Amino acid sequence: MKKLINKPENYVDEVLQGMTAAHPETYKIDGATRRMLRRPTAIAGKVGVISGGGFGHLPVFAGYIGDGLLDACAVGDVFASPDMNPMLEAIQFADQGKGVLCVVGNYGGDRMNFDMACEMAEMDDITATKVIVSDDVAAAGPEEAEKRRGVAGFVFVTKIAGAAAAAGRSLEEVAAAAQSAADNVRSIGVALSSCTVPQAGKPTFDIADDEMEIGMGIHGEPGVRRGRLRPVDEVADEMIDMLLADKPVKNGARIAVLINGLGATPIEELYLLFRRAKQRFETAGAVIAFHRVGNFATSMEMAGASISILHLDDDLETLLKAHAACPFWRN
Amino acid sequence: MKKLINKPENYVDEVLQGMTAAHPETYKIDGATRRMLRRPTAIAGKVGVISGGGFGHLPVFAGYIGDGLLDACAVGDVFASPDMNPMLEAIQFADQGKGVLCVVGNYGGDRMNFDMACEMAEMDDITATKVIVSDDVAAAGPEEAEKRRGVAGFVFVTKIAGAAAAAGRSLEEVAAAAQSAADNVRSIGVALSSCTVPQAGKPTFDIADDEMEIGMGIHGEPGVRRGRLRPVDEVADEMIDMLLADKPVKNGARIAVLINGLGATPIEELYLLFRRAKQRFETAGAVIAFHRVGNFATSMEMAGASISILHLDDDLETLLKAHAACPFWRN
Amino acid sequence: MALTTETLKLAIEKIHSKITPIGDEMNSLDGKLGDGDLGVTLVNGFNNLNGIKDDLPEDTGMALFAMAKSVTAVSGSSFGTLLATALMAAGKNAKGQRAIAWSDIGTPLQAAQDAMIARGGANLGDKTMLDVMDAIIAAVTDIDDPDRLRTAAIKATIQTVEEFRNKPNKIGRARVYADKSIGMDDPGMMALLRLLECL
Amino acid sequence: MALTTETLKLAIEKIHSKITPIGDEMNSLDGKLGDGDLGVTLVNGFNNLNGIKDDLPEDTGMALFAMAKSVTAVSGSSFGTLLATALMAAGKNAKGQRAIAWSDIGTPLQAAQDAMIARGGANLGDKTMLDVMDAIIAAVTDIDDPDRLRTAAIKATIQTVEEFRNKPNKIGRARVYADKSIGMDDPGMMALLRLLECL
Ligand SMILES: Nc1ncnc2c1ncn2[C@@H]1O[C@H](COP(=O)(O)OP(=O)(O)O)[C@@H](O)[C@H]1O
Ligand SMILES: Nc1ncnc2c1ncn2[C@@H]1O[C@H](COP(=O)(O)OP(=O)(O)O)[C@@H](O)[C@H]1O
Ligand SMILES: [Mg+2]
Ligand SMILES: [Mg+2]
Ligand SMILES: [Mg+2]
Ligand SMILES: [Mg+2]
Repeated sequence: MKKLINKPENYVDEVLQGMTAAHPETYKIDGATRRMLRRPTAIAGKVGVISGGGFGHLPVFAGYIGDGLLDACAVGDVFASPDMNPMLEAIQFADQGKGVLCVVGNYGGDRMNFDMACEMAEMDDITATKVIVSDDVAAAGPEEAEKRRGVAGFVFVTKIAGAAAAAGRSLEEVAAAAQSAADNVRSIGVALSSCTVPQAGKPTFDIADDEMEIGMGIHGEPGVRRGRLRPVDEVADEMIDMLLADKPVKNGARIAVLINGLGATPIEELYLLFRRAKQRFETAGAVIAFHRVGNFATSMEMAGASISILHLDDDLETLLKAHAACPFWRN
Repeated sequence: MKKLINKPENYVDEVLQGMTAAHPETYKIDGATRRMLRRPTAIAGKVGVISGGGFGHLPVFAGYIGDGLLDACAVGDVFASPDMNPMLEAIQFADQGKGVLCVVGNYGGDRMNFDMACEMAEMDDITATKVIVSDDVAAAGPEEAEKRRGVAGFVFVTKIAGAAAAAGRSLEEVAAAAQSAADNVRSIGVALSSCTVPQAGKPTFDIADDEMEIGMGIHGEPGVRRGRLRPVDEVADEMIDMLLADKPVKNGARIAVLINGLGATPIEELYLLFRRAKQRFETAGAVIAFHRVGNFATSMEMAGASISILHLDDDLETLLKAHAACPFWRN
Repeated sequence: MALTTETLKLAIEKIHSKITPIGDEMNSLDGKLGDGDLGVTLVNGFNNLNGIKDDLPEDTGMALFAMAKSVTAVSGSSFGTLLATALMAAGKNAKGQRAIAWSDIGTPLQAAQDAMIARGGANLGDKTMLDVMDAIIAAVTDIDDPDRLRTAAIKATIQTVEEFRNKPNKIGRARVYADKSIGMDDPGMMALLRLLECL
Repeated sequence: MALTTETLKLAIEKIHSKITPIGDEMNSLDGKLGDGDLGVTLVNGFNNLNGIKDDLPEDTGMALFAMAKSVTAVSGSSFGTLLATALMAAGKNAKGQRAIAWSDIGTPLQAAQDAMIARGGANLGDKTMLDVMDAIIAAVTDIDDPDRLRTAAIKATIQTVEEFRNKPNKIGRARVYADKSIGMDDPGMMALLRLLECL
């Protein structure tokens, strides 16, 4: 295991300490088990937006606490759902009387715990609802879309939810906007190398020096095809074909594109992916109304990348472009 | 070689195409050999600030074109100096009658070519001067400080030079501010894995699975010590000891700190480095007046990180905090 | 004879005294198909329960509810979440009762089972602890002696484990390795067996 | 007899016709201690020179200057930069002359050498092509026959290569491998030898 870390059992907590030391104006550690991260002061008069999930995906999840983004976030161990208590604490912090939306990746543990937390919150007379992000087209066919994992599409859904809340919308409206984003986002990844869970100490999966796996999940879940690494244009084409087959773009359709590095992929290579993706989406007739290239949803030292496409309507586009600011995102 | 690229010989040009496709409002490809990157339109009435160097270090060098940063940049092949022609083109573009400052990393080829380019510019009646960044304390002792390589400290020097130019200062003043930054910045890196030059096709150096090399250069130049990988706090301590031994901090001294990932190191680990660095610098009596944590000067897929410290005075602090904006930097 | 807060306290004590070896066994079983944390979940969960067992309220429903709350601290894993869910549902079901007749034990168990199905989204037949629960509920209904109850539950559990051994896992982490899971016992099922054996 | 633009043109032609095998040899030599691009630099450099050789101005100084400009396209490598620097300095030195007497050739060569030292920051003795240049300048001074001149230059070059073989490189990429460089010929020195042999 080749990591710049101290004891594996302290990994998550020490990273959180580093984050708050670096960005005290943005993040504050809270909660009985110190696993709830939140903004320093709650913003009154708006719907709260929170999230939570396993660690090792920075900026996902907790990194997206910020203006026009999340108010608080529950932090689990590496690749493991937080328990429901920090989720409940996040809900309690974020609630300002207008209710709380939880943006949740489609993983069993995360879903179940957010369910429990929302139930518990109800006992405190807090209305908390959930929007599930399940954007990974590799994880299941369109007929089983609800079984898809949540991957980098989380970023778009969070951005939309945060902007809707910041705009003063009601919980119902915020949830509807976030749900619309979740319904209209699709992602697909490609992995070139494994990550290592600190407590496990060895790579999560093996992959040969000349292999890639299209559709692999951000924890190393099996993808749709493992094969020889090919030129980036061909890799991009295979990925984009899957995205467009799953939800085609009409001529003139406006889309947002996220080219996301999984953690160990040089930014140079992400620009090569964007270069091809732009050609392909535009050839398909789409207009890229918004795009980002960088590391937005990672798997520690996993090499690889993902492409996300969000099919926009006017409201989604407005919300996506609305002001937001955190150390990892700004518009 | 495990890279998401097309043909190695097209690597640099295609990445530049991706960058300009993603950020057309910031970057424009220009020059006879398409190896001069520049802002879309020159800014009249100020000193020009440019740079140039080998490729494979994004955002260094060309990524830092932006407001309050660089006006233009010459782009070489991977880890190879550009020839003098794109440098001259960058100077010619950036010159608005007030002269041009070239921020140059201390590598033989870069220095020599910028010398030639400045000489040539003089024939066009353009005054162009050079500031050399040589911040790597591992590369030579303090008595041979002029032999030190330029590494991540480049980012601070560029920021200072860009801010001084944006503030309307004269070439002499801009050069003096940049020189002051260069004189007061120190860096040290640690490498955990090698990068691969696309055209070479295999890793630049070998390093065992449990080894690290303190002080290794961003092209794989030998460092000061190769040894077993240790906990990040100990690695940070060894690096910071070297930085402080080279240029101690007085009690109450104000400093800027850059925790920089080399390309394949997860952001989580960079926060662990910052966590320790903050403790150490503050224990030494310094006040961290400015800091950044992220990938600012990379070596493609090299794993590892560097720590840079800039010893501030009032002017440097003001310039460092002045407005700047590019896809990789903003204040 | 009936289930009371005192019974719950005794059950926690008994399980807690044997949880360390059970934890080791479950970690390695879970490690074959999953992430190897089932034992950690059990150990931490019963450590927490042991810490609150002397403060359980006399209302059996409220006692179950308190147990649920203390188990939520291990709800980061599926088993922990489902255990908390089950305890909470059983608690709601039994609220207001100081004792539940052994012969009525099927009622809160069924409530727990329903809640776990609703929360976890698994179906019967997916090779999870739900299949064991289902067999237990069927086996214990109308028995009013705790020893016979225990024997019947263990027998039902063992039968279910054997019945499912050669079927594939259809949910949770193990689903990814559905083929590999054929011939292997489901860790969650085995965990329930070991817990029952403690009583 | 004297050096004219015509002489330069002929020299370019001769070298260009043999540059491919020289390039291969220099790539592999440079690859042992450096980045293996010296041959690429030479091939590209002389391709460029070959492309402009028919358009060289008659003023020898201006011709050298034009050659310098066309070589700057390979100035990304040290050898290319130094070659461009040398040609530029020699050009400045010879500016206004239609011919340079062979016996005066040492003057522009010295100007070139000085400029390379100033630009590259290396010292004599660092085991670079500068050491060869120095030997050549000393050897050719006052010889006014081009054949004898060529022979003297080659002889001086070979002697210098041999003299430095067992010394370490002290500058450039090879410095990093100073120890390894002992016993090996410096690629830049060898490149000058091969170029001279073409004439
Ligand atoms: N959705 C589910 N519904 C019912 N039981 C489940 C479900 N998911 C997992 N289980 C049970 O939990 C056991 C695994 O528990 P645990 O190791 O805590 O899960 P994980 O580490 O995957 O979160 C499985 O063997 C299975 O019996
Ligand atoms: N600073 C210098 N001064 C003089 N000669 C140098 C210098 N640096 C390199 N050389 C010469 O150039 C040769 C290497 O050329 P080249 O391969 O183009 O360099 P690089 O690839 O390292 O930029 C060396 O063998 C040496 O003779
Ligand atoms: Mg498990
Ligand atoms: Mg688990
Ligand atoms: Mg070379
Ligand atoms: Mg070179």
